[in-house]
Amino acid sequence: MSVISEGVVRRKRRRSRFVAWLAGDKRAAVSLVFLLALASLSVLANVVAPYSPLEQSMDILAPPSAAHLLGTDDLGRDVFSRLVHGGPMSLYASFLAVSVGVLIGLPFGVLAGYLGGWIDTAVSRVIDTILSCPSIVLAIAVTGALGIGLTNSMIAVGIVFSPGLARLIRVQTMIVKGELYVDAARTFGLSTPRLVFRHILPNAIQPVIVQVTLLLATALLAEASLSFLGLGVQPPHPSWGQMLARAYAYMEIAPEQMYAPGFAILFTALAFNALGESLRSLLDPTRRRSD
Amino acid sequence: MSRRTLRVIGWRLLQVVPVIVLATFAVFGLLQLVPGDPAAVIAGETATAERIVQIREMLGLDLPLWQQYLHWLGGAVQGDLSTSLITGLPVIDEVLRRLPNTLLIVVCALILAISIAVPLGILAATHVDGRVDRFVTSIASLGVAVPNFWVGMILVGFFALNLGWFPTTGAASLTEDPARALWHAALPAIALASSGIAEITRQLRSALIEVLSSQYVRTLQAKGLSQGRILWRHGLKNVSLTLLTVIGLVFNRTLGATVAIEAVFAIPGTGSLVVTSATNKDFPVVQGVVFVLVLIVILCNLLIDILYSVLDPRMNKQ
Amino acid sequence: MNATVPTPTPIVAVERVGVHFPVSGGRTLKAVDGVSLEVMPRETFGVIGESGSGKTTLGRAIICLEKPSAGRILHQGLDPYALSSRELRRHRRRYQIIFQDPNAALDPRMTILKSIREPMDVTGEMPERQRQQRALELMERVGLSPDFASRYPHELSGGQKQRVCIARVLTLRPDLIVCDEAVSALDVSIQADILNLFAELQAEFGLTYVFITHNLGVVAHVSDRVAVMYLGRIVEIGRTEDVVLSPSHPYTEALLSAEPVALPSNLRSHSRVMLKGELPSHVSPPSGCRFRTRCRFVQPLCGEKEPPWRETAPGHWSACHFAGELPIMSGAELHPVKLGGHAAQPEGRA
Amino acid sequence: MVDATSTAPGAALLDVRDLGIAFRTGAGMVQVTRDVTFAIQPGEVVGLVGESGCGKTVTGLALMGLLPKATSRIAGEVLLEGENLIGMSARRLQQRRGAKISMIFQEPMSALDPVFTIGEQIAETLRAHRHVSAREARERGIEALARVGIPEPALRYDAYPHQLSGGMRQRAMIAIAIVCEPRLLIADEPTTALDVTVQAQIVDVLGDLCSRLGMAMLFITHDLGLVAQTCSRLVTMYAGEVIEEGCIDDVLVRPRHPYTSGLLRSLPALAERKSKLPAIPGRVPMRGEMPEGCRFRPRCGFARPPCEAPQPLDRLTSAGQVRCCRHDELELMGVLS
Repeated sequence: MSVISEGVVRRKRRRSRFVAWLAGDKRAAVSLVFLLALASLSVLANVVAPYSPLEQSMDILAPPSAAHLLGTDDLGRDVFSRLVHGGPMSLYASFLAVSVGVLIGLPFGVLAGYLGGWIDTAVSRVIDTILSCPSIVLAIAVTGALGIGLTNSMIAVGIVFSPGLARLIRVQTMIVKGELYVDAARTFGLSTPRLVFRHILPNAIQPVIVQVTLLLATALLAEASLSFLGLGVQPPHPSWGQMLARAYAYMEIAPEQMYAPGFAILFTALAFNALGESLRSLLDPTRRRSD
Repeated sequence: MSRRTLRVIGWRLLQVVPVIVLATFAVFGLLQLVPGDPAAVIAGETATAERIVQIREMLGLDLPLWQQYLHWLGGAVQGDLSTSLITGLPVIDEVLRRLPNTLLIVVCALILAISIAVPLGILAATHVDGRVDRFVTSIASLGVAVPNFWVGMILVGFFALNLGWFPTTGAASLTEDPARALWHAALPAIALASSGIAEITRQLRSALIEVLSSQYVRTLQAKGLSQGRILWRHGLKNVSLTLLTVIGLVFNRTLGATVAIEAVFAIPGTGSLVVTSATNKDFPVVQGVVFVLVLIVILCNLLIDILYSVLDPRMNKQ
Repeated sequence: MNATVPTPTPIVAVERVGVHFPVSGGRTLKAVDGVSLEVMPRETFGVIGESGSGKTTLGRAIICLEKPSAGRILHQGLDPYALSSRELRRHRRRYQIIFQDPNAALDPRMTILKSIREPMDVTGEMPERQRQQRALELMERVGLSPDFASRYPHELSGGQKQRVCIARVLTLRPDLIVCDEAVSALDVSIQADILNLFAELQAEFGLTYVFITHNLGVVAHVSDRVAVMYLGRIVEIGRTEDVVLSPSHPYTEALLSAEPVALPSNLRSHSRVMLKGELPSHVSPPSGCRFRTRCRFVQPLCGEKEPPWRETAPGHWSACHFAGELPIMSGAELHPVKLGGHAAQPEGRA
Repeated sequence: MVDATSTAPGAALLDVRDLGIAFRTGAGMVQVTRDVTFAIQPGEVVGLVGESGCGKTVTGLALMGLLPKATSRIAGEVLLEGENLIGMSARRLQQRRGAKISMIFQEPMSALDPVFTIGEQIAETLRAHRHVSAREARERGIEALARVGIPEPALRYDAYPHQLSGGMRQRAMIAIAIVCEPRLLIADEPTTALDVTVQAQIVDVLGDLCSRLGMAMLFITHDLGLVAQTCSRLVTMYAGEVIEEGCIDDVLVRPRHPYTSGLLRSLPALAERKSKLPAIPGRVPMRGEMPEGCRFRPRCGFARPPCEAPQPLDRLTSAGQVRCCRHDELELMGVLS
């Protein structure tokens, strides 16, 4: 193959690897399809949902029927519509929390791992300390300080994620920094920023990608918990966790209300986790040998 | 215990000190996250200027930051975590009154999780890629993804409301009526344990698989030991270290997860305390709860470190 | 520039260099401790020692990957650490290294071509097209088919990866290449191929090598001069044939004796020097002569005083109190390596 | 160290016949070795040599029955004192391992269980095969440590692996392997991770043990020098096949297979200084793309059309074997050019 077509070949190879990955891991494929469907549903929520999520009616706590696929809640709002409108909230919350976590964790982790010495010691101690606090409790405390609401509570969750991510990135950076190819690059006269962006980050980032995928599930569960506790999405806006809270209040009358949002959370979290696990085994260096 | 082990324990104790100091910084710093004037936020939108000034003085917010911190620290060292803005009662009393309820369900959940997850993990690791393994790993991935409090709700719906075997809500004191306390704690503990079981099973499985495919297990096979002996003597002792780490992690997570569980079962624990006080902006209480929980986790980690140094001869190397 | 100088300046002069690392308990590990040597242009300078002798650290110090804690290293009379960090980055490109593990020395996420081009890409002195051209030329020169250009390191064998590393280093037209166990990880048949390549490239590009290895056969084959290291110090230094044929330090004797040679039993030497015990701690090395704890000739003096350098033959130095006086076995008795035509062979050749 | 002329037919201690090993991988079954045939007489030290990936370690593991059953398929026979180990029940095999046939490995650090003392690991072997009291096990364990040259064996008995140096760990590993005085020891690159001077000590200990216990040894290595020094016979493997076997001194001087000759000639220690080393061109074929016929053919300077046919392992009159159809006509160079 000629060198000119290198880019094309690489792109082709990358695409075939992607296909091979999904073909080899059905669970990952199903998860990816599910998440893509959820994402498009979220974008098209207004079109898909038969009712406005906030529209109340006299039909209170109705069982599922043709008019209301999943019945209605205590204020007569269509549960299916609320479920569909809760999707974008949950996805937004997950991605926000993880982004905040990466934005804070990544620089600190790289800094501590690359520089070492007392900076590393200091950062590591802070990480240890924050990790000593049960994460949800800390998230609640931070939410309380920042002010109650979905965005604030997810920023709080992100802050709580950041030390774990920082620790992972720190270890990865330290590993890659000790690699011979980094030494080799130094002898070629690479400057430190170039070294970090060209060699260290690309090689350190893989486990972070896996962790981020897994954290999306954790963030989703955290959002559900916080909204359930009334610290996240504020009524009347729908979110899965908040729907569970309402369903719980009327559980003795309409116990079936708690299934739809619960399964929505469960399946989405399962999908993120399955994707993360699949990525992990895909990127596992001990397995890559064999291909 | 050898002198070396004692020295390691002493060393670990020393290392705990800076973490606790940092924890006081972090807990104290929580208030600094409040956007704008904390006193105004705490007082609420409708508060009068006098009330704001009053709160500012009460919390010492008019002092320089380092004085505020020292003041808070001075109190904390003597066991005084300030007073609640709402009730006016000492925070420490309220926390200590509720802590047993929380710890009871957490410890029950942990014991439950360990006693279910360890056999499951071993079973899966010894049947890698077999049907048993696939079943166990599926259960485990379900356990990681399922919201704890939803499991609690389902349990309440079925066992408490439908069957009436357990009380739906509330808690009882373990010292006054142990049987009733455990009866109340059963459902919350089961709900809490779900993610712990999953986590411990997964980690134990992968750690045991790694040990069983290690070079030294090959040596053990080469010297003619039976599979059973390799698993029960060498496999478990090597894996116990991972197990300890995971248990520490799960303890921490479970302690956090109780917050939602306490809400489901209306248990008067620290979790519900932190939620109500965060909602009501009762910051001294929030700080107090967080501080006490951090201390508990730090102590738990210390215990695990000590166990570690007893179990793993390599840790004593310094 | 040094072509006009009548006596050539050494490519590298190592002057009483120490490389120390802090270890737990506030102590220091002196990986290299007071080492001096000079490497002349176009020379192959061998460094032999066992693990823990400090040979790799010394190699890394020579090319500024490790900063000396004591003493200094001069590159053609110039102290690289006197340069600004910008100038150092430019300067160090002429001092290169080939590592033992070619797999670890290549970024797994870069194609072969990209890896080879990287040193040229760093400065961007040449136009892109020319860089590409030169990289492909060098690939061919080291015996790699251009097919490999767009492959990734894990698709190549160990020998091929080592060729990639060599091509990559050559793009910089270096003055000196440190070969740190560069052939140790390779199979015998490939090792021979790479050694041949090193020799050809030296003639072609006028390279100077510092050849670090634990393999006596390799070092004796390629080096003009050789230094023997033990516990962070050089114990013997001289022309290869002198050191191998008539070692004057007891440690060199033991090394030569321990090296297994593939010769039939009637040609193998049967008098062997078996070294007792193992390497002492780096953190608290023995007083006086560091080798005394394992030396078969040890005297009370050895524990009291550090041995001075003694010249047993012109250019052949040994750090032993009794160098030249000990009944050390000759290379012929110990290790029948062939040297410059007059092969050292014991009696009773078949 | 062991009499080199012990090739008389009769009761071989170990008789390996047509051993073929295949692994199940993602891409189906992959044949790793085939037609591996050689024998070891009681008390004999045999070297098994080849470059990385030639199947020598896998062969060693197969002899011990240590290959994972789920992912490997083994054909042929491995007769240890007349008993076929292939297809033997797990329980009976377990009784042979450690008692009659033992193995030591390359990395003494990872091959020892880090959380048990050396003593516990020795005693465990002993008690798995012999009925001894705990006290007797300790005595015999200390004795085994002394036998492999560990100073202060009673003290080291209670040490953990991480407290020992690399050389000491390998000695401890050997002590574990020989405490039941097996008839055959398989040593898989036992000194590769060690320094030359320590290697010399370990090789010495192994040789000494063989002669004192009358134990046979299969010494797996890539180092021809080590084989020359320790073994009386040499088995060479290439690309999963045994290609030559013979008395070490004969093979070194007059190899019968072009590959063995190439290996010997490419050793730098034996070539003229600074001369061009006679390297073997090309590289070992990948497992999936083995050439038809002689597997060494693409790299062989002597290849002729007959080499395209599968090569049988021919018995030689000089009590050896070679897998080359031209072995009669070729005058190949050995270490003495």
